[in-house]
Amino acid sequence: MSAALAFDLLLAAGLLWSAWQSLSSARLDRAILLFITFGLLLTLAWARLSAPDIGLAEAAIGAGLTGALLLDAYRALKQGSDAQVNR
Amino acid sequence: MKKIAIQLAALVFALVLGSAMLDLDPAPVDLRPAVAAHLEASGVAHPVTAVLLNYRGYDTLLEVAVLLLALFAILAVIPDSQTGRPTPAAPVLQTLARLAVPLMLVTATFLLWAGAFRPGGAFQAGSVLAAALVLLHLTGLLAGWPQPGARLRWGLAAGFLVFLAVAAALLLQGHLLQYPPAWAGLLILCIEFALTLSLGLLLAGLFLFLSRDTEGAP
Amino acid sequence: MTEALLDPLPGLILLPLAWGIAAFLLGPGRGAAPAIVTLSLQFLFCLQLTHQVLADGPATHPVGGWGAPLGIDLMADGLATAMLLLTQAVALPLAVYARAYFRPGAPEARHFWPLFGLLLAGLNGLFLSADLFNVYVTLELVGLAAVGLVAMGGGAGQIAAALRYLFATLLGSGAYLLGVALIYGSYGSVSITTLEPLVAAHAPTLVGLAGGLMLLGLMLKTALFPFHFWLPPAHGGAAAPVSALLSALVVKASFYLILRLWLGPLAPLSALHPLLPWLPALLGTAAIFWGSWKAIRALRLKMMIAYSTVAQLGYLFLIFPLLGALGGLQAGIMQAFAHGLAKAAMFAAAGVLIKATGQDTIAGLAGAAQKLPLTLFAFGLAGVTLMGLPPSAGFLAKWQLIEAALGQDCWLIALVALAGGLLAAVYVFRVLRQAFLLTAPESSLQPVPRSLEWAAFALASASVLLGLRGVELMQLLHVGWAG
Amino acid sequence: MSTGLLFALVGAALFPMGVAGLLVQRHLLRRILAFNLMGSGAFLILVGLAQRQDVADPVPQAMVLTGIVVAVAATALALALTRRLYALTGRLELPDVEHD
Repeated sequence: MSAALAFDLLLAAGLLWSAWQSLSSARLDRAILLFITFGLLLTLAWARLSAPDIGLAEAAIGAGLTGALLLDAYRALKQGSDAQVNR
Repeated sequence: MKKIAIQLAALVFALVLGSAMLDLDPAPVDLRPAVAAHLEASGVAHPVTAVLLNYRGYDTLLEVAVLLLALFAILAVIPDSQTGRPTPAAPVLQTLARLAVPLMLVTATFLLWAGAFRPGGAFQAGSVLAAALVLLHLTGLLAGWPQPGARLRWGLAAGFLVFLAVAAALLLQGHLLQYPPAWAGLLILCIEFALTLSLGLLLAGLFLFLSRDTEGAP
Repeated sequence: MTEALLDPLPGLILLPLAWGIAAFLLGPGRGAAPAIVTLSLQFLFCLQLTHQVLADGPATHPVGGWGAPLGIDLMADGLATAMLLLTQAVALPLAVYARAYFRPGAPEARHFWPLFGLLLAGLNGLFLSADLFNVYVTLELVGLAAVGLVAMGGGAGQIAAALRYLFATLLGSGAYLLGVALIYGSYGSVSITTLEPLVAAHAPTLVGLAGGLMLLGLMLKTALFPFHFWLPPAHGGAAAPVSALLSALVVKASFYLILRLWLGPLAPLSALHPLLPWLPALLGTAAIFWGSWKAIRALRLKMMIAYSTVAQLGYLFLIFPLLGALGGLQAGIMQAFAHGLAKAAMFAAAGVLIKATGQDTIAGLAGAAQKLPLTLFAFGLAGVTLMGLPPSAGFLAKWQLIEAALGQDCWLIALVALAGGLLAAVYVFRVLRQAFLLTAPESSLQPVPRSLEWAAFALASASVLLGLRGVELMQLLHVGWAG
Repeated sequence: MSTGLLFALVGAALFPMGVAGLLVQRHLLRRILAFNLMGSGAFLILVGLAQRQDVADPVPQAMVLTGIVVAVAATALALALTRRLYALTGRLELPDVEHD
């Protein structure tokens, strides 16, 4: 097994793991952070797919802006009531 | 019960989809030679930018419209009466942000210029610009935006307007968005420049308009 | 030089984009006048296109001059032209209506005109596109515009309805996008014209999956039973001009795409099994009965009209087993016209009634006919079309459907069509009976701008009069018919 | 197995995962997360499947760039609506469909 294939497999496993965790995590803030992690791993995947343009956009927009929007919404909603937001 | 059924269905679907992907013949159409063959006439040397702004530029025109549209919808939903300056960050962070923003402007300019012949372009540059604005907001140096005044509205729409105007003007020559090869490079650069500015404002706007809507629950 | 500027294909996309943006630049609540002027121009473009298509056959416009499969083609055959005609014919009176409906400076209408403009650009672009990925972008344009229009009312119910609608529409376009991805992977192209012979020559399992995903996603967007759950709160809860636009046009866009795929690139797949076309027909039948039942039982006027939309969309799917002959398609498009015009009229009339009576229940309409005879007349005319009574377009659609069904020995479909008409009569008469009650307890009706009433009336009479001029529409559908 | 095909398979797992999340979850922010995962799955399939011989194809790459921007627009709109709903009702779930 070549090093490249091993890296790809590891990356694939990391993508699936972070996606699964971000869907099933009990805490919402952790779910959002895992989603951002997922986005960063996805950036690597785009690099492996020789798509640096998408990698740049994914890092900036997919992980960055979307993550920031989600975190900001989480923060704003949390000001209301902690119990309900974090379910 | 319903939950388990949905998850089971999703699993089965994933397996069916994956196995169907494994036995697939090579595609009968290959656009790569065509993309390469017309690269000279497209006005840019980077194939992805050529597809994005020339071969399938019409998609991109509508995509910017989708972004504007989302912004209109957000503006239609948020209330007017809110003041949204976040609590200022620590002075150290503010200084760091003041230092970072010019660097980010340089990066954006580089990405915009690079798009013509290597990875980069208006979307990446615009998102860096947006990130700079968001950073200023998060460190308390820039307030959230209210309903936009005329100047901001023009700024938000400028990229789309230039794109639309070029598309319509080229209609006189023959077809929608049909760049004459001699002018293609210059026209695309103009569009990308205006798009970068507007995309920066638009993407930042998604954040800055929203961040005003922080009133607590009743 | 000027000839190119008058090419209706790009014109129909550029014009609404331009007035939508212009409305945004003019500022909140502004932009009605440029919208109405440009919409009239769009309507003229459509008429010109109709003449052109009838005379010279399908029109194409290669965007960027590249031509498919490298570039994106715009294409207008009879079917696309018919849908464009319907869109402009409904949008123009509704623009006049909306201008009078929203008070100047009304907070809920600040961004109506920009959203309206981009919605129309999306619709026109969708009907004209011959490229599956480009269709995806137009689908999102239409979907997000529709969600924004529902949400702009700002009430809690409207926001919840908009969110439900948003999730449904995103799920639908997500499934569609995955289908496009699989198709591109299988064939290396997303151009409809390029794909047609390729799919006919060889269709691996993956393409079957892709087709299923795209159709399923689009059915969700069309609110076909049992995917209709999102439609009544969205259409019933939005402002009246918005409800009219959504019911008359937006759900028809995804239906058009289903037809376009079914008759075009997916035709080899839909012919694989003789029972396949019966599946949409079965769901359509269920939609007719369920939607009518809910409409008959509805307490609120706009909810009743929204459930009637669920039912009327069912007819559109009855045609799938009949698409072996042109008659089936003609029946479906005639129904799309009849329902589009009548439903726009009905929602417009409902808007007048709600404004006048200050509430939205059917029970509260007692005595309204004496004060607002024109509006009730419009409502009744639209009802005539929905029931399918002569000489309306609804009658022509049902007639065509029954003729096509009996011609192909599908008498079940004919029975369903007849039963649906009877059920429509029940819910329409429920409203009319209440409105014509002579016991008007209090005469505290608010005054309503006359232009609202006339716009509703114009749409309603168009839905009836089209029945007399249906032949031209039928002829148009000959152009580009492959079967 | 080629890199392209591998990541297309990852996409084939991500897409149904996202759809299931969108259908099963009640919390609005979680549903928005799930929608983004679903989109990422579709994007990976679009590029990965087209590049299953591991030769870069700029056409699907440009399409994905378009798709990412559309996805962020939809996400922002969904978040705006969610925040508005929360401000108005204090709820972060959609009410059950009322049968009016």
